[in-house]
Amino acid sequence: NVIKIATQSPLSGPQAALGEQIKLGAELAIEEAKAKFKALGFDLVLVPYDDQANPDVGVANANRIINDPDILGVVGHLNSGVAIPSSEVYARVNLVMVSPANTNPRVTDRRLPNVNRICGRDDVQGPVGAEYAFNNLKVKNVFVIHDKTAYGQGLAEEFKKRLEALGGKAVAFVGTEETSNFVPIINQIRGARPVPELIYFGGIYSQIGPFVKQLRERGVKTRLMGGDGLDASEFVRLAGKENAAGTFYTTVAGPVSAFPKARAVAQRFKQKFGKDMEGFGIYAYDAANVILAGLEAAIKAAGGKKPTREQVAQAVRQVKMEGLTGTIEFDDKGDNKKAKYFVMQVASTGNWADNKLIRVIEMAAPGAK
Amino acid sequence: MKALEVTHATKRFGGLVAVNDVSLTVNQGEIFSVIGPNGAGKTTFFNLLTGIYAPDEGRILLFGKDITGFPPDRVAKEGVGRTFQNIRLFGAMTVLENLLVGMHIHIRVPYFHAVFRTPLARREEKRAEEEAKRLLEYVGLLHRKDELAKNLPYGEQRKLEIARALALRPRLLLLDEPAAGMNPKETEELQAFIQRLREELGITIVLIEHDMRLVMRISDRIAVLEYGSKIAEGTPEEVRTNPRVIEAYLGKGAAGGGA
Amino acid sequence: MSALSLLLSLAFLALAFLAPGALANLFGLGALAVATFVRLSPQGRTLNLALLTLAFTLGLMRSGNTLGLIGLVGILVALTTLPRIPTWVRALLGLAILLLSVPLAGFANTFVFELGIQIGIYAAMALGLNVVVGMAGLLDLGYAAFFAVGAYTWAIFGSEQAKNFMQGNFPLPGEYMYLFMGIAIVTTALTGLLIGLPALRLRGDYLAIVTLGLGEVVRILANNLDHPINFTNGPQGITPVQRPPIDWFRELMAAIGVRLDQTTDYQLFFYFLVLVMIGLVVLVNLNLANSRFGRAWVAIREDEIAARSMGIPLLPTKLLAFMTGAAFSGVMGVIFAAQRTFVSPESFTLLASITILGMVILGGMGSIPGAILGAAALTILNLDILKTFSEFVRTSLPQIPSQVDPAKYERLVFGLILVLMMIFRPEGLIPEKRHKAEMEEGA
Amino acid sequence: MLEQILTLLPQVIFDGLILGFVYAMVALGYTMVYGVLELINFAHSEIFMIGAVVGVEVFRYLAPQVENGLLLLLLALVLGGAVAGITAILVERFAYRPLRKRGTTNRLVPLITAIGVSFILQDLVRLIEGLWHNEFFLRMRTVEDLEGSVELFGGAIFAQNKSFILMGVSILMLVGLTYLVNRTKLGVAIRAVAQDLSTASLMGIDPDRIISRTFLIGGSLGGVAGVLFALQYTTITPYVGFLPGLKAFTAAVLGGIGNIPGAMLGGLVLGQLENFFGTYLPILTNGNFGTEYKDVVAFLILILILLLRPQGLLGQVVKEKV
Amino acid sequence: MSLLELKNVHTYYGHIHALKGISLRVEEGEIVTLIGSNGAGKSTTLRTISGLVKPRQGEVLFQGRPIHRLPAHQIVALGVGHVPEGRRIFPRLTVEENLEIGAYLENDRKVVQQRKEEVFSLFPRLYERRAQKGGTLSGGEQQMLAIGRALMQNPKILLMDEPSMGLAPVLVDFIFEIIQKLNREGRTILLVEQNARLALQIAHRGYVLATGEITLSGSAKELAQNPEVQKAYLGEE
Ligand SMILES: Nc1ncnc2c1ncn2[C@@H]1O[C@H](COP(=O)(O)OP(=O)(O)OP(=O)(O)O)[C@@H](O)[C@H]1O
Ligand SMILES: Nc1ncnc2c1ncn2[C@@H]1O[C@H](COP(=O)(O)OP(=O)(O)OP(=O)(O)O)[C@@H](O)[C@H]1O
Ligand SMILES: CC(C)C[C@H](N)C(=O)O
Ligand SMILES: [Mg+2]
Ligand SMILES: [Mg+2]
Repeated sequence: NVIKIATQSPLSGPQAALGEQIKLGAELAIEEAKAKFKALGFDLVLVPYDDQANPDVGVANANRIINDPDILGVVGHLNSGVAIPSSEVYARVNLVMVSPANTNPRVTDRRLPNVNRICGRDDVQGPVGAEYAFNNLKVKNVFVIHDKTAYGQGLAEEFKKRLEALGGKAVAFVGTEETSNFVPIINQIRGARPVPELIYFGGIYSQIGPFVKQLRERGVKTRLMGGDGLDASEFVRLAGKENAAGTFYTTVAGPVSAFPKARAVAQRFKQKFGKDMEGFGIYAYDAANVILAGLEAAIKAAGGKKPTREQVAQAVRQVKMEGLTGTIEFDDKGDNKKAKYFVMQVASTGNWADNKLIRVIEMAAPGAK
Repeated sequence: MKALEVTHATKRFGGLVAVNDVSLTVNQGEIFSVIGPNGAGKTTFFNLLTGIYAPDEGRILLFGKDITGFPPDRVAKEGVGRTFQNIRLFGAMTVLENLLVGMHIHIRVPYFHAVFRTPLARREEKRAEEEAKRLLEYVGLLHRKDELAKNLPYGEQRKLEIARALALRPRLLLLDEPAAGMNPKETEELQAFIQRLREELGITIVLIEHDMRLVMRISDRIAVLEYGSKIAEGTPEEVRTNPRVIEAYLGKGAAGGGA
Repeated sequence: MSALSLLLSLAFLALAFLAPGALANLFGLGALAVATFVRLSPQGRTLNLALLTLAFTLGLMRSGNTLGLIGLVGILVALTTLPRIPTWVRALLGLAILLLSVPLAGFANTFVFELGIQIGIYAAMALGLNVVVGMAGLLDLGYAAFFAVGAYTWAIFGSEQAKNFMQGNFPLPGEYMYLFMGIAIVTTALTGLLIGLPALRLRGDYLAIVTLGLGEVVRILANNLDHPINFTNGPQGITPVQRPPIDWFRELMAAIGVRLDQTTDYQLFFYFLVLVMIGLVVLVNLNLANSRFGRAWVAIREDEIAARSMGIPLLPTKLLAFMTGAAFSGVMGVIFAAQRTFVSPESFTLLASITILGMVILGGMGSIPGAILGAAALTILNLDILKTFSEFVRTSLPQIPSQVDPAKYERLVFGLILVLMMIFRPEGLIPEKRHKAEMEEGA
Repeated sequence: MLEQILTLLPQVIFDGLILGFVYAMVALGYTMVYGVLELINFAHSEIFMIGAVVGVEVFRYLAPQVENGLLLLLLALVLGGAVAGITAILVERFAYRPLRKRGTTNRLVPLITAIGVSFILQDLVRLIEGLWHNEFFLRMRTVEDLEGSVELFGGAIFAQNKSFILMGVSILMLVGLTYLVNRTKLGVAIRAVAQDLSTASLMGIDPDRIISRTFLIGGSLGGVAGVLFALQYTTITPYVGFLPGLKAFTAAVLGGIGNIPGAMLGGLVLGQLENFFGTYLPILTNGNFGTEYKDVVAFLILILILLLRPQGLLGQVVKEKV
Repeated sequence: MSLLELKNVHTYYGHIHALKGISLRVEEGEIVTLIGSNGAGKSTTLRTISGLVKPRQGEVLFQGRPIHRLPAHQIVALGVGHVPEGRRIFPRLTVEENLEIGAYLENDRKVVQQRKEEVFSLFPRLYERRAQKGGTLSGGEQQMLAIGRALMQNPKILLMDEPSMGLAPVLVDFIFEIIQKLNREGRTILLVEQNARLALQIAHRGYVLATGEITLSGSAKELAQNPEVQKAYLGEE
């Protein structure tokens, strides 16, 4: 009698570094729960899927996933742009999804009963960044760039909205999918009037890293800020230590150091996989545990039999537990009732763990009843 | 009536004047030959008639209608069929299909009828096939109808090319060196065939050919081109004895005397 | 020989019953190979194929192993291509496979439906491209653009997307999908006209690069027309897209005793819909091939100058081929959007165009069963075999370092298959006579 | 608006030139192979990528040893060109030659093969780099000597030294190649094989050898271009070849395929178009249409040019003689 | 030892059995002609000799040495020149380049120059057109170029495939004169011709081919007088 939990995240390609964290975090949680479920009479199996950070692939995988009746839950995705359409597919069969990383409001605002997340939302993260920029960094004119994904564009819009509400100005708002030649955009920045004091980039490190490198090489010194997409040590490598240093970013998945309880788990993680556990690994670990908790409850409710997907989805929505990242409890939309937001600055040492934690904010998701 | 009236036709390629102010007329029902040295512009002249090139100057009238500058497909619709100096069959199609392509403009099936193969489409297709078979029988290729064109021996390919041109139901047939690559015996058969076309179908025929025996026997009249210009025109006898033609084309020894 | 073959088939039947699964199916594929390639009497072959059909179906029902689906496709191919099988056998077995075996297998493993539908969609498109490339010889590297236009035609109006730029009650109800299949024919044919008018004036490989470019233009437009006015929702794609209501279908099925649940109802419906579409597309393909238009296309491909001298106008004839192919693709795009409920520009990349082209070439240019087989092979390969293999490796061999995880190298495998196929069987799996002749031309 | 455009213009043109030279160099490889085999060698973009990867690796390993930045670059160019050239030869030998020997006349078969080869090369490089350094993104090491920059025309142009190197090398390559193809026996042989392979062999030419050399030359040009590309744009991946490759082929068509100065011109024109519209579209359209439409505009212009000059900018009209 | 000898050669195109055991020989200094109707296999015989197609069975000996396994370009290097059917001029090379490519194997520029001059003196027309692209020449001009190009190789034996096809009568006479002249200068020639009458007039010996087999052979005189040959290939006189 087998129960499978799937993960979906990019395991190959540019964002694999983060996607892998999700898979491994979930894997650790499931390994640790195997014995317990064996006792309940079920073999717990993890099936990782590679969505390549591509909505099309994500949806194709989702179609495969829903056709495997043993899969009762999904941990994923990394990218909101993939999570949104894929979750529509899961919703057709009430397959529960718990996201460790998707921050776009639409993920939960559609009120699908099967979709939940434990991380924060961009309609908080963006404003947090905007307020820090306007109030603390004292910048008025910002050149806003986004990567045209649901995540990047959404975040950049939220940032811009709050910035302008505060009295700042977005001197430009441009989207780009470019990955190697940023010269046209850099020229736009150089020619922008009024002269921007900050560049805000809603996107992922794989794109922002090379961008920053080319930007600095061409002598543009304007400060830079990004969102949780920057939260990966790869950023430093791609941008170069000197160029990355001082970059501000907000994130929803704090570093291990921010979660005392995570330390022990991070050690086991390192032992088992030979890699450091980063923020999204921790969140994925929690996300998997949320599903497992719901699953356990559903099995009990079904009298020890294998529960239906619908039962599991309902049970997950009811879960209340203490995870590594704090209390996890979903509101009526599937958002975590209280999520954490962090403002960070990249250290000049080149070591990601040295990044400066500027402030932490804990907040309820907007719009929940 | 005149089948073909060409007045002052000229075609240049860069600096080269391939056809230079050529005027000639072909009467209905005639077999008319165009001869001349290699590179004289004979094939180019055909290409002007069939719209493959537009003339730089001059006019072309077909049975009184001005077809100057028409593209090849419209010239074909006006009833001009042709063969090519280097055979251009649809090699990967069967003999029968080659003919059906030749009949393209005579198969009146609108697109939507073809898509759904309506009774009208079926009827037309059947009729066309019958006609194609009759034509094949006429040229003696019926037994080959399902073979791929490129698998035919050279001589039969030439015949098929003529048959395909006939499928167009042409009023004017242009043949570019039909006897090239044929041995004398095959050439004799070809001669008989061309004569039959004129007699039985009443088609006007214009012929380019280097085989003087064939040309002299078959033609009603002959025009001679050299360096793009017409240097002589007349009956076989007149042309054969024209010193300029002998000099430029026939050569002293041969002088068509072999015929 | 025939005794051996029969024995193999029977052994497979037993296996399918006793120990169904990947191994049994591999054995079955072997038996199928024997049954098709060995010299057999017509009766012997018929019997064999029938037995194998039974066995594959049984195996699929009992284990859901999708390799069995390949076996069924293989039998279909054998039925359409092998000589001397009575027509009624072909028809009967073919219908049994399509209408009984696949659905039965689908109820055991709903992924079979998913595969069947995707195969069907791609097969229909491959057949459309076959008109363009196979018949008319026009090298179109932007074919997915039409698929995109079809898919977006319905996705925009069958979702809330249309609200972004016009008044009205969106999404339109699902039954409008049928209407939009017709509309998509028009929109894609018009797109074909728009792309074709400039592109088809060019020759050979220029056409390839221009269609490729224009295909990319369509994708870039889909990717970026989210501002200033949001038509396409950009890279995020459109979801959810409405599906037609199928209460009538559920009732109909219930009436013949088939009970459907939420995982199978739409799958079965779309499966049948796609079957009907393929039937239509094949019919149209055949009709056109044997019409003056089909012959004109081949003639143009063979020799443009000669074709024109037969009174065939070049541009209109090519445009007709281009638009016909486009329309096929457009209709399937609508079905694709509805079946998947999600449309994004990523489905319409150059890779998609190339994959469809690969299906046509792999199957054998110009060959109708070839296009279908090519579509089946590549779709199963992409959606199933490579993925199953990945899953197998990820779950059973977790100690493999993640960099060499074979699952990450799907493209490598795909590339290898393409290259090896082209080197060892360039004429395709089921070559069409005419193209085979062309392949042998060179000395 | 006009003022905004004008102040940036020198910079935009300069940057367009750099991009254009990259396209031009890659386009040369396409055009040469196309010229000989009438094959769109899609795998050429991967040859380019391999050059870039080799460049990164040479810098990674030799930068500590080799003090002189220019020497280091020279080494990278030579090695990158060599490895790419050899890869090109191998691809020809094992993927295209078997097709030729079979006498396949269908144009699509080699095309599909080329695409397959592309996939194989991309993933092979990814595999190797994954095992070697566990990296997907490869970053070009920064070497001080090559990093300087100057401001020209009173600051109107910010130019990096490496950009001048890039331009210099590509001009050298164009001149060399033009000489090779038009003036040497190898050049005439290449053209002869291109026009009629079997008759060329009747002249005592070994077509296989000529084709190999063509691939070698085109491949090493691509490889050199790759090294320079990596130097200029610093971050590469196994998939980095795809887009520049596509554009370079477009450039080759634009210039008149098979024509060497044409490929160069096409590359330069395309580089200018892309950079110009990439920078100015938002300004020109008031922010409604952004940088992302640069390829659309470039393609539409390509089509326009082809409609007016079907043979490409410098291509010759080859009318079939009937 | 004959200069060229074919022993029981079988050649196929796919499934088509084009040559069914051809045996023939050409002695140094001879003009030998092959005649036969369309599709008899004349061109295939020449193509087999020069290595463009490979025989499946049998041997081709040149100066006693088997050459049927060599690739075409190596056979050329031994001194076999081939004027192919349909001329096969390189259309986008100039007349001069076409000639130069003929002397591809000759590395001495002076020798090449000298041969080029010889060809030009043989065909002054080519000199007039030396900068023109081969593809735009007329049929006859192309034929001259094809012969000239083969002469640039300075071959020991010249295989000529229907050199008179499509030529004006004056030119036919001219080409045949050239052939005889080349022969007088010591070149061996294997000539394929539809114009059997003329071919037999200038040849020393001849072979008659029918559907891939040699049906008759003998001195040119004998063949010309053979009633079967007359009936089948010479037409009524
Ligand atoms: N497309 C073209 N471009 C340039 N020159 C051309 C073209 N077509 C023909 N010519 C030139 O025009 C002249 C006439 O050629 P054409 O083919 O008409 O000769 P022809 O009389 O048919 O000769 P032949 O008897 O050898 O076939 C030749 O000098 C030829 O080189
Ligand atoms: N490339 C090819 N592919 C297939 N069959 C061929 C090919 N070339 C020639 N053949 C066939 O081989 C046979 C001999 O042809 P070949 O060209 O040698 O004849 P030929 O005597 O030169 O005739 P012709 O006088 O027409 O030139 C013919 O039946 C022909 O159809
Ligand atoms: C890793 C993050 C960049 C993911 C992002 N928060 C998203 O929702 O797409
Ligand atoms: Mg001519
Ligand atoms: Mg011959």
